[in-house]
Amino acid sequence: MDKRFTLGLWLVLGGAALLLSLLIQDFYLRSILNLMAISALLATSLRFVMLMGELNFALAAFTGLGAYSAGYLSTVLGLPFGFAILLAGLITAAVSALFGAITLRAKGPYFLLIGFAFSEAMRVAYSKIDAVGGTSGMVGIYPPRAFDDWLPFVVVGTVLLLLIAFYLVEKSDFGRILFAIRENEDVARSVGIRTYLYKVIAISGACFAAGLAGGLHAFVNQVISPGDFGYLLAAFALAYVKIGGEDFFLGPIVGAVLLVALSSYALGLGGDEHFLYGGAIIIAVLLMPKGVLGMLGKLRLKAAVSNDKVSADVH
Amino acid sequence: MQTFIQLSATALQIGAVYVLFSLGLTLIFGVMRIVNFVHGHIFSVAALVVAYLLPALAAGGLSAPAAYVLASFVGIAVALSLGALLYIFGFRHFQRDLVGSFILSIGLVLLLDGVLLHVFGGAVRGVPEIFPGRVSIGGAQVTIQRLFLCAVAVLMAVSLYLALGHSRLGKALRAVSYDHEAAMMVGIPYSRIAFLGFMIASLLAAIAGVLLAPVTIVSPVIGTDYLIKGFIAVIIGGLGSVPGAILGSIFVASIETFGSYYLDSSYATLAIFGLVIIVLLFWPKGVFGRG
Amino acid sequence: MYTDTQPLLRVEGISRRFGGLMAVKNLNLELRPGEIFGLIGPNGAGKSTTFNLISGFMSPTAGKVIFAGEKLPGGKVGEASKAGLVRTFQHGSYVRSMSVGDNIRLGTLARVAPARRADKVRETAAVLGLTEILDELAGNLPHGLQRLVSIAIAIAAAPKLLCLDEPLTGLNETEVATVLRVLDGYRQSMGRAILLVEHNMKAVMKICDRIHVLHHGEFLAAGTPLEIQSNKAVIEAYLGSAHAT
Amino acid sequence: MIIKKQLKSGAAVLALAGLIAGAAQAEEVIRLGLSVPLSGAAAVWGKGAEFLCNTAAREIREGGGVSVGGETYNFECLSYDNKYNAAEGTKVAQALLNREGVKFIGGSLGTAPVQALQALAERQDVLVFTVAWGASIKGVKHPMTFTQMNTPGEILPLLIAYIAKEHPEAKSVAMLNPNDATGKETETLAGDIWAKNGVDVAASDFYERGTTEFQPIAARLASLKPAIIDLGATPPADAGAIFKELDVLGWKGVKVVEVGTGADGLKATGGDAAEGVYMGAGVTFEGNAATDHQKAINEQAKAQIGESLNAVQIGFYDSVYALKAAMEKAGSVDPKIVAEVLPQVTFKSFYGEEVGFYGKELYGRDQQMRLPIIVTKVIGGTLAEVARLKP
Repeated sequence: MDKRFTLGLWLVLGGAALLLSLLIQDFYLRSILNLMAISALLATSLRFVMLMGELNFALAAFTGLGAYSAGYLSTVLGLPFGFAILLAGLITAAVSALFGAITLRAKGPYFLLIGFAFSEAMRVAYSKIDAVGGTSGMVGIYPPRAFDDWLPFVVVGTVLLLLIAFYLVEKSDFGRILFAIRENEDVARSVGIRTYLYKVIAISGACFAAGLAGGLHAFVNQVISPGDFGYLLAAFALAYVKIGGEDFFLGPIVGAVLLVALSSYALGLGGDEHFLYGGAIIIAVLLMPKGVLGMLGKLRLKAAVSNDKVSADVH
Repeated sequence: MQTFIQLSATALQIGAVYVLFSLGLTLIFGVMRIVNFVHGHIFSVAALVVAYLLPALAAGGLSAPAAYVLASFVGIAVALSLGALLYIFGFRHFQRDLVGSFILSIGLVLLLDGVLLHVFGGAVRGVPEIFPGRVSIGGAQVTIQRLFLCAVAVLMAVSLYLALGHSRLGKALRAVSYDHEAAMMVGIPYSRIAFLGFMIASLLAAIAGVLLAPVTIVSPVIGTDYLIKGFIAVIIGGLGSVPGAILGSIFVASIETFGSYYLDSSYATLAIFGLVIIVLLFWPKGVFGRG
Repeated sequence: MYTDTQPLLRVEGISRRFGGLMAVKNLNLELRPGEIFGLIGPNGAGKSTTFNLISGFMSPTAGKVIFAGEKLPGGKVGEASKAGLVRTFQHGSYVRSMSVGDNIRLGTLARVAPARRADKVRETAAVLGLTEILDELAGNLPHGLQRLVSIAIAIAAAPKLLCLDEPLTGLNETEVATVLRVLDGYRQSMGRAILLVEHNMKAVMKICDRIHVLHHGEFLAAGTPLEIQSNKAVIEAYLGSAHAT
Repeated sequence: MIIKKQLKSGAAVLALAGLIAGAAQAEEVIRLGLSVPLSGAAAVWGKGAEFLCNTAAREIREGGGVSVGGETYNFECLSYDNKYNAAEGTKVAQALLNREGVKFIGGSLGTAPVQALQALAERQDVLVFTVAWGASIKGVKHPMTFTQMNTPGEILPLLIAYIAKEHPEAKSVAMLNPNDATGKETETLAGDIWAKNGVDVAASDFYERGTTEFQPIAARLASLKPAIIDLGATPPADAGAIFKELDVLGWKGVKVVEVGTGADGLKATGGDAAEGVYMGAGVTFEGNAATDHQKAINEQAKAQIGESLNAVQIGFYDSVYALKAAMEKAGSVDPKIVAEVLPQVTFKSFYGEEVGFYGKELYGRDQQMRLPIIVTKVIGGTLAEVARLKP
């Protein structure tokens, strides 16, 4: 029952999101939908790495790398936009694998802190490279005119595909290994699993998605600047995961949708938008450590804590 | 040679501040195993309070040094109470929870950014020189102000080092950071030690804040730059290691100084980040980090 | 080429020094295919260190470990387990937030072909009598069953040598009986050897073919359970604690 | 679950937009969107801009509003925080143009976010005022964009010529700029112009915004022993800190912050070291140069944002009057028509003069406010106007 239900859930949610991307004509709502989809993907990528107990704060850097690669490939080298985005993802995956190989040798906060530092470094680096517009950023990253009306559909579609991929991997043996690494890495090692290798693969997989998200971001906004990819990007993604509920696959998605909707009002608050995000995160970690879905879960049914709760939660 | 002395002097001056920062970060990590991103805001608050009060007090007829000392005490007090608040209502519940505490601190960073902007406004505040004049050390020009700053920083570093080595509190702190369960078994009150560790760290940040107020640009966002450098210093030195923090700070300051002199300061910034990666290649846990 | 007539595991004069302290001093031992081998000794005798040295979680300061005819590189867990030497840990080696089934499957992931994993999980569960609770969350099980899960994970990895680090700690009489039955069953059905580090003397005497006694990191005695029980030195070392338990 | 949320937010957004739109109809309000930083390091600029836009709007309302074809309109300023980056700039643009349906951007600050704004605005024929300097933002490719303050293109030729004349003995300059769009823009121009005026450029460096320790930078600049140190687009507070360190190192010479916008930050961090600094975009409200009107508004500003007004912010006042003039001349509130008329109108700027637009020879379009270049200098601790150069 569980499996079939989950499948059904995917069809319903995914189908609806896709439908929405086609139906909505209002430009503002379209931009919000794009933003929600991309944010959801970033948050899911962040959570995927959290499955093995690491916090990938280099997410900002790799999203930026994806965005800039896509921008450069399409505007300078004139690659078709689908290809540019895909290639951007691959480049990001490769670089992140190297990054992970270096930083994941020590457990704990080193990976997190270096990720942070790395994001800041990349930000400075972009501003030094005139080929990508330096400090004023890259402009004119347009998708082909034909795609203009289809862009939301393309974005939502791509994001959905990646989300499904993440879901399947999480439910696979690979996912089991990530759990084992988080809770009891020695066990995994003692039965011959090469955990270090799996960690690196997990990072580059997650960053592949981040790279694609960056590419989509570039084409959706058509303008990117170094400032877009400061560590706050990762901080917000973290907020999405935390608000939605990190124990649930849908958590980051729900969190992204909620907070993006919320912040689109908060934009009117001027500088006070930070209050909103900061407050939301604090409230979440202090009052509802299991996020919105966790609260709903408590209300709905007293099912045991499990990462299959996804399915349990939504009927 | 002349240049070299000047630059070294500069590096030491900057490094002194980073030391105060990284000592706090490394102390908190050692005791509580958390990464505290709001540390920079404790610093900012102290600096802002000084920048706010000093002109008023001076106008009130106090002599500059007197006004400064008074303002500093207030600044430190405010910063410490902020620290206590953060600990009691926040981090106390996230001991040894790296991810959880980090998320909390990010939330607090965003919130406090907004708060500080509201309370103090975005405008840059000037703090008049307290100890005017300068001296020449081996041809290197150094202001009394900076000299004072260094002296205090070194004093703090040394006393903390000795305290950790010899005082009972120090022993407890070390025991806790080495193995908190064992420490609790032998009757060390972990939660109290953790609180003390957190407050000592906050004190260091606050002191750095009041010391820097007269020599730098005081605005609500000032903390971030120092925080980043401080973290890089502890990563290089090894989280939880006091000598590591000190050497890391000096290292970062030197790269920054010599880098911006011989290259250009934005490349120096890049160089610092680059070197961190290289250091991690050879010492995955930092130079003085233990398993 | 390794044949079953040779010893499965040969430890040649390994030592391990921690600063000033010699945790294990020039230890030799041989373990034959298919036997259950007990490694005992009072607290601080260096059992766990020896265990870590053999399983590659620690590298020896001297000596070497030869497993199935091949020398194991010290301190390389991957190599040891790849060769078929799989261990458990004192404090429950399983994943709380996964089902029993997934836990056992974890064991198969490195050493069993994907196609055979499902069967392997079923077999293992059958041998350990966990079939009924495959979907339970390991974290919610009683201590005894969690111990069994830890062992199941190791067994599922189809080891040539199964190394158990105090698998009976904190189990009651009946649970101990179960684990012993399981281990015996495992040996019968799979004909594989077991290296057992354990405090529970009665259990060790009951199940082991041969026993090796350590004291202060050094060899004290070796022999069959009967020989050991009557060994003066051993009894002194334990101050009769062997009989107490 | 996702869908519900989206519909919710969507519906709400629509409702909100509808509400405002409805209100707008009722009292003939023209809403001017502002895309400015309201948080972070540049928050004070954004807040000042917001303040001046509102001030101008209030004055016009009190003065009887904008009369277009018998109808009377009033302005209303709507400022969103673009956080100085393109991503947020896009969000702001989306919200202003597609949610609030704004047709006129009263002002926008920050090259990256402004580029994002332009990308969207030009497709919808929205008129954009900006203080951003990036050359990429100006020119014939951007028929709907107008620049509301002096940019390096206007300031540098006159200012540098003036300084070269004042200090004929100074023959070498060392330049430093922040590593951002404005810095790059200024640096490229200044280099040539100094050379043209017979001053050779010893070095030209960049530093990261947000830097707090300026000793190394100062040490390098001083080591070049230049007669002039030109901090280009360095923000006043940073410039002050740098001059202070230079003073410690014993450097003496001509101090220039070409597009320095205000003396407060400079004095705040520079103290006595700020003495003698030339600025090309500074505004002073001291002495008899300033009108009562300027002084009055500046006092209000100080009370509200804690700093006296600077040239960047003043642009947000002038743009409102420029729009008023253009709308009344065109007899229309259609942005396309207004944009066509704008270059021909003149209006009374905050600086006192009646000014129009120019810039054809430099940018190919008359899209630049013809504002006076005010050369200011810190004398005796206060900022004094030493020359007012007519472009």
